[in-house]
This record gives sequence, C-alpha cells and structure tokens, in this order.
Amino acid sequence: MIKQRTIRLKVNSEQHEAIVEPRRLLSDFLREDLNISGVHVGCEHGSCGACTIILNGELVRSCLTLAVQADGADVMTVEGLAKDGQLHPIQEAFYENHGAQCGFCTPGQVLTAYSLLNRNPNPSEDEIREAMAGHLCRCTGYYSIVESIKAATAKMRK
Amino acid sequence: MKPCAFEYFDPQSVEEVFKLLDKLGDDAKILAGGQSLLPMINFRLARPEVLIDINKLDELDYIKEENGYICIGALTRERAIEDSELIKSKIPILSEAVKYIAFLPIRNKGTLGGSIAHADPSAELCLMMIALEAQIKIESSQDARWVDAEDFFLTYLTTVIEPHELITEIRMPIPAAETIHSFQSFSRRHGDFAIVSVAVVLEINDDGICEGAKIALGSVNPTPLRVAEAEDMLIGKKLDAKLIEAVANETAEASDPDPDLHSSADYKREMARNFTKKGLMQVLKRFEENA
Amino acid sequence: MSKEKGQSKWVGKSYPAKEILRYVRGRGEYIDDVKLPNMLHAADLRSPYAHARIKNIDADKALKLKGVKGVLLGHEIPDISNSFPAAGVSPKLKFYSMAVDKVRYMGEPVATVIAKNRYVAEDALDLIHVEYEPLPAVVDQEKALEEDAPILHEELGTNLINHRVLHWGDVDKVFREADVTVEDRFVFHSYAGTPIENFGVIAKFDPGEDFLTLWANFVGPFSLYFLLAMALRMRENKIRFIVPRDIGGSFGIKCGIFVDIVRIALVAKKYGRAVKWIQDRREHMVGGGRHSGRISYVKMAATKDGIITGIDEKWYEDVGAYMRAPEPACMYRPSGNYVGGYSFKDLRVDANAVALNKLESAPYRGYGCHLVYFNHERILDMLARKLDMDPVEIRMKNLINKDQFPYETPTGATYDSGDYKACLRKAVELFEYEKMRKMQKQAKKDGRLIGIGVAAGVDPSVSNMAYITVAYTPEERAEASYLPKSGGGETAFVKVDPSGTITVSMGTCQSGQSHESTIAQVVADEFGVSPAEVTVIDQMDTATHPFCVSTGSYSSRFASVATSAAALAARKVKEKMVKIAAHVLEASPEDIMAADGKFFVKGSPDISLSMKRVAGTAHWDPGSLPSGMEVGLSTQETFNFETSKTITADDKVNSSNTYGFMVDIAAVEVDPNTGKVDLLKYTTVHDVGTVLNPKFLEGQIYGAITQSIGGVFYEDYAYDENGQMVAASFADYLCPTAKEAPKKLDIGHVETPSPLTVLGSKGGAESSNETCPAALANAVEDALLPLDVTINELPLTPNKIWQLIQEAKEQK
Amino acid sequence: MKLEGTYRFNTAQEKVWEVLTNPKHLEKAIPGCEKLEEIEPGKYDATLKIGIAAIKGTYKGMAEVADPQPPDKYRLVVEGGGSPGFVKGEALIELSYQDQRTIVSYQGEGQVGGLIAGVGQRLISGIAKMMLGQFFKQIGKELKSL
Repeated sequence: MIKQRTIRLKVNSEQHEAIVEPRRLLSDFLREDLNISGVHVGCEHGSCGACTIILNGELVRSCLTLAVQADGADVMTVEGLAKDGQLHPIQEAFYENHGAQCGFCTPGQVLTAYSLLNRNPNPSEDEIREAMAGHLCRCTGYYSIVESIKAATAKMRK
Repeated sequence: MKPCAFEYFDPQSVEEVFKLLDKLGDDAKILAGGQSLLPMINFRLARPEVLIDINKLDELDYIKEENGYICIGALTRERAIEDSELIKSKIPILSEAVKYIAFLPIRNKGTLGGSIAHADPSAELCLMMIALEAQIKIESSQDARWVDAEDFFLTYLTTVIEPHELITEIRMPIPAAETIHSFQSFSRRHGDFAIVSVAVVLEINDDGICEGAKIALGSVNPTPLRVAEAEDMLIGKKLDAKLIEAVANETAEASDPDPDLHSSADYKREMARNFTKKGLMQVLKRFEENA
Repeated sequence: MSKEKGQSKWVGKSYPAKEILRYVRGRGEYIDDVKLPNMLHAADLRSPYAHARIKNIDADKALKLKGVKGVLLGHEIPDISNSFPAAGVSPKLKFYSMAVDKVRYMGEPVATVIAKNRYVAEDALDLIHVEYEPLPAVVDQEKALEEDAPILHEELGTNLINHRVLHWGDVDKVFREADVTVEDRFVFHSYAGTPIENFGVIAKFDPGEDFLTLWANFVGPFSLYFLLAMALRMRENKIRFIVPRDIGGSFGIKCGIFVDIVRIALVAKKYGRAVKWIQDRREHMVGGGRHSGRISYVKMAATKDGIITGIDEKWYEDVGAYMRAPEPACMYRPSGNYVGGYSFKDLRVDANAVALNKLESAPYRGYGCHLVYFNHERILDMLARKLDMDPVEIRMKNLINKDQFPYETPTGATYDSGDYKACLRKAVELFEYEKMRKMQKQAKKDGRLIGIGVAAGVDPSVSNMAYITVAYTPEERAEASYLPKSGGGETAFVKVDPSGTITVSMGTCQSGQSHESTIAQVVADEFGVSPAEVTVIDQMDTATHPFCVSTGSYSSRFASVATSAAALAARKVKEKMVKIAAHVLEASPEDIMAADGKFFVKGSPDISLSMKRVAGTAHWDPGSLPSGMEVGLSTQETFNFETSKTITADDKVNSSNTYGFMVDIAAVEVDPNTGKVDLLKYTTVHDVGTVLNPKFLEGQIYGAITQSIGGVFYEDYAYDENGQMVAASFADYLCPTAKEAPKKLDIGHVETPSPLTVLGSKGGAESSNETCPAALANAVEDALLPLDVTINELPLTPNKIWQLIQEAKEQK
Repeated sequence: MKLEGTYRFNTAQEKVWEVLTNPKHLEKAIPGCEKLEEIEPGKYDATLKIGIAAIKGTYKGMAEVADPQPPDKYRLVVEGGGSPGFVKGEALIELSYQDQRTIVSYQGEGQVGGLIAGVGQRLISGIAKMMLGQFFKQIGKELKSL
C-alpha cells in the first residue's frame, strides 16, 4: 500500500496544497498536477537540464527532486520570470539574439542564465559557458545562447 | 523512467534516523542530496522499499575548524564546500576538486556524506577523502566510530557502513603551511565522470626537499587509490623532471583500472601516468613561483 | 521567377523569431502539453535481449494491478495490423509495431500496458513475465553476411535485405586507363540527433464512429501517414492526424515515430480509449532512431594531374533489425548528388543493406550525404597526398564550373544553380589558408600536431519522392503493380480577414526552424506590410489543412518549397485585392501599387485605399466588387517542382529539387599524450541561394556543425558484441555541451539564387552536417601525418586516437 | 566481456575440485546465491539476490557444471534473468597442482544485458571482476572449513 502525503508550497508566488505519492517526481508534480508546462522533461537522470527550476533560491533539477521534498518550499519556474506581462531582460535578450530554436531546452537555459547573472552580473564568456554546460541544446550549438546572455548582462547593467 | 513505490520518512533529528534504521535496516536507503541515488531510482535500477530523507537534519550541515581539523557535516552541500572561504584558505585543493563535480544544479543538492557513501571510484570527493587522510564519523543508536578514509572504501559502491549506521561528520587534518598541491582531472566532456583524476599534495621545505607526499588517483581502481610506493620515492628528494617521470611510472604501475565504453584499461593507466606527471609538474611550478 | 533583392523589405533581414516569445515564457505547445479528459498512459515492456525467441508472455499479474486498464501483447499484433512495407525489401520481411514471436534488438517492444498514469503503467511492466530463448546476436555488417552468421529473418534466409549495384558510365574502363588510383576501407559509425524532447503520441479512438484521432510530434513526410493507415487497416479519412504547434527538435529522427503511433493506436483501438505515450530518454536511446552506420571500400581513379576520373565503391550499411521507411534511403537519398561538386562522370556504387541486431536506422540530418562525402573527401585527400598536391588545389581542379549550370550530374540530378569555385575561394580567404599553413609548419617545428582539413559538398534540399524508388531494381519498377513516385510539393493557405489582417496556415511541422516567422517575413513582403501584422499558424491537421504526400519538415525543404507556396498564395490574394482597389479607384490594375498597408495609384500616392478598406469591401460589400469576382479573400496554393521527375530505367534520378553547396575548412590540434583534439579554427561558406533570414541560417549552421563535432568526437550509438546498447543515457551518449561547442565559426555566404523557387532560396539546415565529419577527419589525419597515422574510422575518441598513435609508433 | 584469472589454494587438487563442483559449497560461494537445487546431475536451479549499493536485483536461472573431467577441468555455465536485466557467463575452469598448491585458472565470457547494460556500463566489468574475487575468496574459506 502506498502512503500519501499532503504538501504545501509556493510556486511562482502562488500558494498550492496537494496530496502526492512520495515517489512522485517534482517535475511530474509541477507539469501534471499544477499544469506548469514550462517545466520540460528531457532525460530524468539529471543530464539534460530541461527541467531545471529554482527551489528556495537555488537551481535544482526537478527530475532529481521528489515532490514531497518541496513541502514548504518556494519554487520558481520560467513562468515566474516575467513580471506583470513584462519580459525579464534575459527573456528579451533570448528573443532578440535568436537564443532559442525548438524552445524545448529554453526554460532551463533561461533560469540558469538568470541565476548566473544574479550571482555574477558581469560574467566572462568562459564563465557563461561553464554555467550553461549543465544544459544540453541540440539546435543552436550554444552560440546564440551565449550571445543572448552577453546581451542580457548589458541590458541589466543599464 | 518513474520510481517504484517506496515508503518515505523525513526525520527531524539524528536520533529519529537511528530509530528508523534500527527498525528498517537493510530495506531502507538514506536519501541525502539524491543526485546519484535518484537517477538510479528513476531508472528503476535502485528499488528501495523505504527512503529515509535526511535533508531536514540541519545539524549535519556545517563547515568548521576544530583543533587542527576541518570538520564538515555529512549533509553539507558540495556547493557550500566549493564556496567556503575557510576551505579555500585551509584546504584549497578541496575547493578546486569540487568544481569538477558535474554541474552547479547537481552540486547545489549533492552532499559530502552522500557522495562518499555512494563510493563511486570516479567521484572527486571520494578521491579527496583518501588524499587528505580524512576520517569519517559513522554513528548508530548504539555507538559512534571514526574510520580512516583508507579503510572506509571496500570496493565499487561499497563501504564499511552497516545498514543501521549513518555518516554524521567528515574531518580532515589541515595540511601544513608549506603544502603545495595540484588537482588534475581528465574526462570526455566537462562535468563527466573522470577517465582519471589525480590529487598531489606535497610538503616541500625551503630547500626544495620534499618532506611529505600524498598521491591519490580516482577511476583507476575499485576504490580511490593512494600510491604509497610513489610517495616514498619523493620523500627527502628534490622534485625534478627525472624524478617526476619515475614517480608517474610508479603510479601507473600501481593502478589497476577496469575498461569501460570510453576508455580501455591500458588507456586509463597511460592517463594515470600522464596526469600524475602533470600534477607533479604543476606542484614544481608552484613551488618555484613561491620561492 | 526569383525576385531581385532590392524589392524585398523583410526577406533577407534578421527579423527576430516570434516563436521565441512563447518559448522564453515556457508557453511552447509540445506533445506532452496536450491533455485529454480521462486519458490513459502507456508504457512499453522492452526486450533485454538483442536476439531471442519469445516462448511465452504472461501478463495476468499485470492486469490485476490496481489502476491498470489493459495490455497489448506482441502475438495479437498480426491479427489487427499489417506489416510495414519498405521500398526494395521483400514483403516476406515482417515488420510490426511490436515484436511478435521473436525479438531482434535490445529495446524492441514486446508488450504495451495502459494505466491511469505512467507510474502505475511501469509498475505493471515489472509484473509481466516473458520467457525468452536467447539466440546469438550479430552486430557487424560484414560478419552478418558470412556463411554461419545468425539470421534475423529466417523467411529471407539472409541478412542482406536490400542490394543495388548502381553503375553510371564505365567504371572498369576508367580504372583500366587511370594514371593513378587510391583505395581504402572506411568505417562510419552510427549517431543521431537525440532531440531533447523524446517521441510522444496520443491516440484517441471513438468506437462508435470507428474514428481515430492522433497527435504526435511527427515531422512528416505525410506519405508515412498513408503508410500508418495501411498498417492500421483503416481508411485515411477515418484518421485525423494533428501535429502540435511546437516540436522539441527532430533533426530527421522524428520521421520514424510512425511505428510507435501504430502501436499506441492499436492499444487505444483495443480498449476504445484515449491513450498517451511519452517516450522516456532510455527508450529513445534504445528505441527511438539513429542514422545508419556504414563500412565502405572506396576506390578513386584519377589522372596524374589530379583530375578525378571515377569512383568505385562498395557499401555495407548497418540498417538495424528491420527496414523502417523511408529506409533503405540512407543509401539512396543522395543518389542524384553522389558526385558532390565534382565533374567526374563514372561511378559505381554497390549498396548492401544488412540486417543486424540493433535498433533500425532512420533519417537524420544530412540523410546519407555525410557518409558519401566522408568517403569521397577522405579518399580525395589520399589522392592529393599521393600526387603531392594541396587539398584546396585538387578540389579547385575538380569542381564544376560556374558556366556549367544548370548542371546535369551523371546520376540524374539537375543542379539548379551555383558557383562552387567562388565558395571555395571565399572559404580559403576567410580561413586565411596560406597563413594557417605557415602557422602549421612553424608549430610542427615546435613539436605541436596541428592539422588542416577541407571538405566540400553539394547540399540537396527538397527531396523528390522518386529517390525512394532507387531501392527497387529496374525490373521491379517495370512490374505492373509498381506505382511510380515523384514530387516534392508543399501547400500554404493565406487569407485576409475583413479588417485587413493577414493569417497564414502552414503544415510544415516546425521543430526549431522558425517557420512561422520566416513565412511572416515572406508574406509581409508580398503585401507590403510588417511581419508583425501577419499571423502564421504552422500546425498540421490532416482533417483541415491541405497537404501532399511530401509535406513536412525534412530534407531542408522549408526554405525552398514552403516559402514558395506561401509567396504564391499571398500573390494570388494580393492580385485580387489589387483588382478590387483598381475597380474602386477607377484605375487600371497595372497602375496599382501596394506599400505600407496601402493600395495606391502609381504616381499619385494620395489616391489610395487602405488594406482594411479593400479587405472590408471583399467581405462586407460584394456588391461593389468587379462583376464575377467571388466574395472573400483567401486561397490555397501548392508549389511543386517541374524538375521532380520519376526515376529512369538506367537509375538516373533528380533525387532532390534545389541544390546548395558548402565548403568547410577546419584547423585542429591533437594532444599526442591524451589523443584529445582541440578545434582551433573553423570556416564554413554556404550557398543556399537567397538568404531569407541570416540569423536563422546562422543558427542552423552552428547547430549542424556542433552536432557533427558531437558525432565525430563524442557521440556513439554503441552496441557491444552481444547487441547490448551500452550508451542508453545522456551520461554515456555524449552530446556536446557549451564547453565542447565551437566558440566562434567564420561563416561566409555566396548567393546564387535558385531559378526554380519563388524567392530564389534553397535549403540550408542540414548543410555542414554533411561535410563537417570529413573536414574534421581530414584535419586530424593532417595533424597526425608526422606520425604516419591514417584516419579511416569514426568516432575519433581520445582513446581511439591515442591507440592509433601507439600502433603507428610500433609500426616504426 | 572477457573474464580470466588465476587463484592458488594450499590444498590438494582433489579437495579443490570437490569444493568447486559441489552445490553445497557453490551455493555459499556464488555471490548472492540464495539457493541451488540440483535438477539433474551437474545442473542446478539457482536463485541469486545480487545487491551492490542500492542496485539490488533477484535473478532466477541455472548453473551447470558441464563436461567435468575430474579433477582437471570443467565448464561452469551460469545464466539468470531478473528485473534489472540478465546475466550470462561461461568459463572453462582448469585445475593443476604445482609445488604443494592447487592453481585454479578460469577463462571465459560474461554477458550482462538489459537495463544495467544500457545505463550502467561504466561499472559492469569492474563489478563482475569484484564478484569473481568474492567467489574464489569464499571457495578458499570453504576449503578451510573442510
């Protein structure tokens, strides 16, 4: 028999309460139970980075986190980045610099860029590539993603 | 790729963990950072009946200096070790090594205790435990014991931890001031499991004489490998190209790697030679810069 | 037909992709985002064995599990579905959507469970007991053709499942008369696109109407929609097939999903339910799709001054356990452009498709071309060395001249336009070839191993369906039952709404190529408005969107054929609007101009009507329309190529419709201690005809070259000697990350517009994926020349290169 | 995957042979072997519970002592399947006696298939070697217990 658990958490500053099986992955909980479709699932073993979210202020793989572990947590997904309809400068930069092609890895990439620029507002290209290396993108060859992040740093300095 | 069903406990204290372990023993698996365990659970390679999630044990999350040791709580995140000023100043090689662990989001969750309990012979932290002569505190409801890293790892993914036990702390002696180190890691891609990783920690006096030496390798043996023979060759000697060559050869001799998809045993052994050499060269360079 | 550049305001500009506005918000609409009421979830049980007989399957325990709604077993399949046919393959070879009585590769589905969610479905898989009788596996093309090799398909009695000897000119004569010949054996390994979004299917069956609705991240060609209807024993008009608006990457691989669609549709039919199947990463690696591998024996004949006179080659193709259409086209898709950019006339290809205990092969970016160009560009470098010629010089000598276009290749293609030598010259200049050679010499003195590699190739776009029929012998094609195939059309629908806004509907299944924004640019130009005012929906729905068998996103066809269809449709609607404006303004249509959302009389811009007004008239006031003109403003246009002819009796076929060109030059440095290769410089020059959007094209080029860097140095669809796929996760199948990808490419363009397309554009998305592997291999061998190392096998892992260096040392 | 190695025992060859072919001892020596039931001479039904760290799996299969030539050589065939996949192994085991010691050498092919092979290849050959080590270590103990 499977024990269920009630969890309460904040996602993109909205409060949620739900009953989950302990084995339910946070990625599935966000996508299926809360219909937050910006969390993409690409490998479920922590390699591709598509499911990356920000949990209590830190980047984590939602496929390597159990929903029950997010009890009481503050979660941010890519949906939480734009404030009252206004795109975040990083989102603008991805748009202006063709930083996405198929868009599937984009939510994770954007959030990692966001957390990178929060702790290092002026990263070198190597630092950008280092930080983004945890994300696989099969479309862009990463060039336009790196360019987007460079452009975002300029925007955010303004 | 969805986990099998399991029972889940998230105890609030170490005592609670011990109670659970005494009750559930072999059926239970400790969940720390989960960055190695959860992939195995998602693949259904690992099918634990019970998970004991220790992430609420804040008491095991600390880095502190205590009479000549750096003491790190078992639940301390790899990221915290990477960023710790204390470690940067006292054991810089540890901060360097941690950077090679996968990627930031993984290091944000992965813990020191979890990594060494998993005992992957390619894991940077397992290697560092051997190289830094760390001691691991293993506790149970009954008693507490300190185990030297040398004796801690038995073989692939296997340690001396008993089903009813829990790692609570890891401590490592602070290296002498004249210590010069180098950490080398060689992998297919950034963030991959290393084909070989090498830690070189030497104590060199002002005359350039090597007074203490630790050389340890990862992924060339069922457990991280400390090469005493190679270390002995260095004691009382001055580092030079010839000696470095000889020590590197000795290290390669001592490695007993198993082949995998990415590298044959011969290749791994050759890389052990290469990167030991590179490490010793870097130490020599650093010494000359200091002098 | 192609328009001069001056005319276009938006085409040719780096207009940003509107699609990204939803991607950065996490609002893309992918297959897994589609949810239906009380939908069930499917999971497949897959064989751990590469080759085994299924003696018994017992699923009773699984069916008893709470939450499980049903199961479909292999032995049910032949009673409810048909085997998939493939061109040039005996119908005796049975290929179903699931293993029936025998598994032929590790990961082949043997049972499908449907349950309330994927977790429970996977629990149920653990409860299914399969009794296997293991059989010896074969994973090597040449071993599989030996006397005592295990046979995959007993009913055929051989593992050779397709064989053609294609001969143009007189190769034997050429080799008899050759001044010089070179030959070698090459091994091209198997790798794939591994899109980050795995395959996904939703099948909803309505028993009442016997009607099936399908959703899948399928990219076409829609010829396969008819194939899957056949397999399902259903009429096409009983299947509605919807492709989600966004697809998370394909690179050709998602063409292969039709096999899974059939399996999921069958289980949905069996239980009369809606079923969702989302493939996980491990399933994608063992069961998704991969490009074929190839073992080749290549001979090249030439004159003493380096003019290629002929090529004679034999291929053993690793196509896996079955033949998944459009395979065996991995060998034939490039047939028209086998000769690449070179002017030799005599060629023989002995093509052998071999069944192995591996996942079946499927189309992947470059489809067949990268293997052909690897052989030809490698052997050409060997010829150059033998004649002591520079690789650039020997290529320059052999490239087709500008004045030879349109150029008829000996194998039946018509290269529509090009200036190949200009591309090579531009590449040499951008790369600073002479300077780099000097640098290489200097580095050699310092004991550094630096190498330079060149590769050139013709980049075919818009497959002509006829390419598939190369797999048939002329005799087979002569049979009455054989239906000739040709064509490469695409359809667009354009409408102007009563308020003057423009909507375009496409069915080109975009998977990262910014179709919507490109079409917006094209149509905006036609109407003289801004792309922002054009709404484009690129979402195939076979029930409502017009399409033809070739419709889809593959063979770099969009930029060439889809934009042509959209431009034509837009022109037709605009013509009508011009007529209306002329009628209302009492001017003659020839004098009406359109710009900035207005129609005005040439010379007197103040006599004008807004688009809104003209559109309003067409919809609201038909009474004021010219007599006989019908109400409304919409049309559908299909663009097809007159050049899309069927194959001739002597195997000549124009296998594609437009042909671009590219030259790649790479400089690498090899670390002899580790065998690791560093990319020092990479220059790539492309002719894709008219460039529609430089930024989009740049993105495709970076993507293609990064995938090839992956294929050459990191990625390997590795099977062990027992047929176990040992790279079934992203921890072992190593895709390049931002750290391995090139920081900067020097990209150049030469534009020779295609006379065949409306805008002069050609495809450019596969591009360097076809030439990069050869360029890199040539560069690595050039670097290792001082050590006498020959590179004739991929992938070039550090271990492999180190091994080659050790062997070379022992030789000495 | 190739498997080969040599072990030495300070015991008479006949004794080593006895232990290496006797289910009672094999049951103890084969890592994770829960039971070994003789179904026909030299052929046994085997249940193996193999657990390395969190990776635990139960394999049902058979073990066979094939073409025995006491006390010199036989083929050991082991086969089993379970949720993580399957294991297959066949080795020629040869015994010889030199200066008061029995030398046991094995040479064969091991095969691991399914889930583990697909996603765990990195550790397989190492773990196989490790388990063979455990096997012969236990055989040594069994010999002492005689």
